[in-house]
Amino acid sequence: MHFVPYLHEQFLSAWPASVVVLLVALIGAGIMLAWVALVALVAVWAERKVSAHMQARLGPIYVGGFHGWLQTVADGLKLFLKEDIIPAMADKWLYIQAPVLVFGGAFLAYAAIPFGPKLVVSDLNIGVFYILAMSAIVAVGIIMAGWASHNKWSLYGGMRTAAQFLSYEIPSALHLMPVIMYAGTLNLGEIVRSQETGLFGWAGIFGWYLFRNPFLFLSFICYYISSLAETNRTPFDLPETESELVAGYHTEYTGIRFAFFFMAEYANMFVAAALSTLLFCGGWNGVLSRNIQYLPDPVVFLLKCSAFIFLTMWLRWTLPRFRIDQLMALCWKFLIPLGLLNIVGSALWMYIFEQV
Amino acid sequence: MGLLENKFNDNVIVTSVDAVFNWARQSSLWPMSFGLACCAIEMMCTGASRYDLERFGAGVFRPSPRQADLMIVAGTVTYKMASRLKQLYDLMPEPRWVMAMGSCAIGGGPYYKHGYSVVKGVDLYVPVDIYIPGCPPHPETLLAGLLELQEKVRQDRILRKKVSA
Amino acid sequence: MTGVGEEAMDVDLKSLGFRVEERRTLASGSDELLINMGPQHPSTHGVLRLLLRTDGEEIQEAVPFMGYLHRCAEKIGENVPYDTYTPYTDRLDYLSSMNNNWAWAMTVEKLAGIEVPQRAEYIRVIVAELNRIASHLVMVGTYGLDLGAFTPFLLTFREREEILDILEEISGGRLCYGYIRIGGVTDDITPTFATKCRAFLRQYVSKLDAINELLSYNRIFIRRTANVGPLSAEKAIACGCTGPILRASGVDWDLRRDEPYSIYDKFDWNVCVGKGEKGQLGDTWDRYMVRVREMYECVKICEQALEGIPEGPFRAKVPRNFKPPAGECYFRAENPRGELAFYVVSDGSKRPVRVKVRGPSFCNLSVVQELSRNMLVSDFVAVVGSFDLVMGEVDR
Amino acid sequence: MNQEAKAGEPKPPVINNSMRFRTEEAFPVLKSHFGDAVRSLSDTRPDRHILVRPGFLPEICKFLRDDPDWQCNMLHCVTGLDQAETLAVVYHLFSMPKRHFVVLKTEVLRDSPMVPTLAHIWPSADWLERETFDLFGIVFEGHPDLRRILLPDEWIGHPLRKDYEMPTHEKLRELGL
Repeated sequence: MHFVPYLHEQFLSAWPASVVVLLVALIGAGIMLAWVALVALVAVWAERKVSAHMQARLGPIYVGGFHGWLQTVADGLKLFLKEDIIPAMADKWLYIQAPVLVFGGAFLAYAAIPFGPKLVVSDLNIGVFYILAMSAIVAVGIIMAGWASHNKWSLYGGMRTAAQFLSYEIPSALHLMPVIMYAGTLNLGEIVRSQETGLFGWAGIFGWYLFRNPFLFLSFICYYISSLAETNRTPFDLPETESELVAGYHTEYTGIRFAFFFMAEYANMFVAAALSTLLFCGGWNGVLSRNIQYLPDPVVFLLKCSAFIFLTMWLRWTLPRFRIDQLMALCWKFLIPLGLLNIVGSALWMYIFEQV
Repeated sequence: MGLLENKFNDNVIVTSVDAVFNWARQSSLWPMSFGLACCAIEMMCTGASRYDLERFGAGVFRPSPRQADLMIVAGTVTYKMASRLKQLYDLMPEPRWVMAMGSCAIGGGPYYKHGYSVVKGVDLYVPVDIYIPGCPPHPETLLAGLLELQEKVRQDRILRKKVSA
Repeated sequence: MTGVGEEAMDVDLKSLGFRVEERRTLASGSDELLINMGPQHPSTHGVLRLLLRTDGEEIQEAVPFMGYLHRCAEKIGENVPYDTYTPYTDRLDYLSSMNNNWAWAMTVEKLAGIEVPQRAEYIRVIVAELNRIASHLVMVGTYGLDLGAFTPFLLTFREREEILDILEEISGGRLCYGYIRIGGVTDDITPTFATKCRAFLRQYVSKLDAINELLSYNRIFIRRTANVGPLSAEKAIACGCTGPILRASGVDWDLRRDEPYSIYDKFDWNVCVGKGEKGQLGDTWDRYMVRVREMYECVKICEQALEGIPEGPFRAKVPRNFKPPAGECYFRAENPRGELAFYVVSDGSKRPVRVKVRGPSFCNLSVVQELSRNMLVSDFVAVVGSFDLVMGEVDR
Repeated sequence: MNQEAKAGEPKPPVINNSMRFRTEEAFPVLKSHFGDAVRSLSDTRPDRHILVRPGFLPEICKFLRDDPDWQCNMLHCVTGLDQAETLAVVYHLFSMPKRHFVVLKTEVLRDSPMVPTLAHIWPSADWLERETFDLFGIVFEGHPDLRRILLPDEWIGHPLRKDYEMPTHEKLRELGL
């Protein structure tokens, strides 16, 4: 971070360096927290509107006037005002920590997501690795919630999560490998920059890793499928299946704690969409060359993310749900072998056609 | 709200805070997906495309009572079910509301006279806020009941002291 | 899970209504888990309660408990006059009220030897078949919901609303009609009824095709339902299963064709039988698909009946103070869920001595316990959903 | 309409209601096989029934199920009846291959209503008998699991008996309901 020493030297030279670092981190965290809340609010509202319009309904329409745009605000405020119940038999400590951990995991991942060339809280050189690691924390939180609730349905939800998350961590990492091989870095900003020009020096859409070679295209599809599973979205929403497990791991959670789970789900959805965008779809690079890109970088980036989020919602309101064994079979018999194939295939492709 | 609840005299600040809180509550009455009998089908119809409860923010049917604000008792309550219904009500967090939908839930309905196992009104077990007549009520009647309930929620006093009766 | 002693567990299980032997097998520290599914559970379709004994995700046994909606239909039958009982039959299987009304009306007509005018018979067939479509639509929709697909549910309900509009126009009710009365129907059809019906039926088939594309032939859906919970024909017959459940098991049996009542012998249509296309015969997909295909046949019957409505009275002359002769009578009719039968004993007074309702769902449900063995929880939800239970009829 | 009408088996005559009861024909057959166990044929209209002694019920039913002339493979319905001095159980047996019904009835004393179970002959008898036990208090001997099915376990009395009194709300609350 060049920003911190600059700030230190120019304005706050009287303060110790550690305080300045802390200050900057806190400001960044605050902005990101507001951003996560905003993303969740908008995404929940969008989900309800999208689903409604797919089902010949209107969805929220009255709250706040214009197409019910305040609906999620009202929901959030209401959940905040609800009675907070901790079941008598629950494991109190774990019960309280679980939503914090789930939300924390989702929130921490935002630190490494670049919204533009310089727009990033912490420009980590191991960004991809960091985000994968942080989203793994979510799984721990969900398992904790399932166990601590002292509810058998929750326990089922937690156990399903354990199986599902741990399995799908592998393909989602494996399918990112070809991209990392191409870019030669784990820094997300660098990866995006490496997509500015692609095959034969063509810019724009041809630079995106998605279109670099057939293996990467396959990787992208597989990664997208595993990211659906990692964010608990239909057809992989087994941990919280309404018709089987009542509400899954958050069956016993009320009010604000439930809101945290709810927000984490949508926050995660954004992280998954952002990763797809950054790694495969050129990040903030538009469909044309950067020289003639008139939209600001963050807008391009967010548009792409929105498209992915919309796709996720579309799938959710179209497909039925998998069974747990089919889910596992898809992961172990299909996605993981393909992931290994893609790594080898991409490596060969690079060696033969691009002489890397 | 615990400590602050019903502690303040009316003034501009608490009145507007109450207004905002009540607006949030009335705009987001999540019902529990709890159907008992025939009326449950009409409740589903109300949630479905044509009547669309979600327009009023009340379309999020939660399967778990822990996350529900509103219990729509849609159908006949029998003695075998009544204790379970009471338990479900107890599981719901405050503030919570109950709608008795249909004549069975209101007072036994057509089963009042000869129905030995039918509870003659769900209000014998849980407090009811809104009664919706009909056997079964038309979805529009349920919507009207929901709007009535929203009006009731809107007039709730959260931070302000209760008006002494 | 934590800190529950054996005694506490014993009390816990006793309150769940478990039998003593099984309580022992569980209390001795096995890995099995007892889970209560219902009476309030999103996928039990009403107030059915299932007690699951599971080992991990696998169900060892599922014991159904019912009676949470026991509304004393049989006691009421003994205490009200014959015609007054019609609205109570509405509320037995509240998704197919017309069919219930009809079965009751035919039972009493058989008992008293009343001849129903032809016009009434045609109207009855039309409204009953429309109601059958509406009932199957609910099944298709809620079944999608059970398997995690939410949109088909709303699409089917939208179609159902169209049918309800038509039925509301002639009967005044949306769900419980009380339209088919002893000797005929309460009121003649409205002048616009036939055109509205035709308009609906014309566009309905294509809508059904769309729902099929969205749900029935979805690959995930097929993988979730095919080969799940197959029910053999022998077991289905021995357990008294009827209707779509029986037909899905490959038994070519439909009362409307094999034991025709009313005017069903005049129409040209096919009985839909499960063939085990996607998996074993009698699996969940078959049970689901039999209903979907039946809807196409209902459209055929409706269209033919609409062509043939004769002029004439819509109700036979039934005295206001109706007293059938003493005797007893058993009658069954093909309802959307199976064979609904009424057994009536009369002593010549205006109230029956005994009314027995043989609900199809009640007998169909009795198979669930056997089917549930060694099944995943998700599969079990799929199986219970495919039985399309209406608790009003199971508990009566 | 009936494309796959089975060869060699005449389609039943098509009338307004084509349910076929062969109770009358069954009576002499059963009488000759079981003698005194089969008491009488009722003269009720429109359906008739055969009154049998409860002790012989399982044998008669087994005969009706297994005999090639009758093949009653489905127990369609079990009905309890309160006939003032006696309680009765009515069985509607249906044969899917032969397409006919046979109606049996058995009477037991009100004070000791004991009827042998048919659950081992037709599995469907299990729940139907439990229901009859619940609502009439008729005990089915040898039933694998005779518990209340519709009413809660705490319930007192059998509501479909004619002398049953409607319980009050307070009384039921005392039972813990």
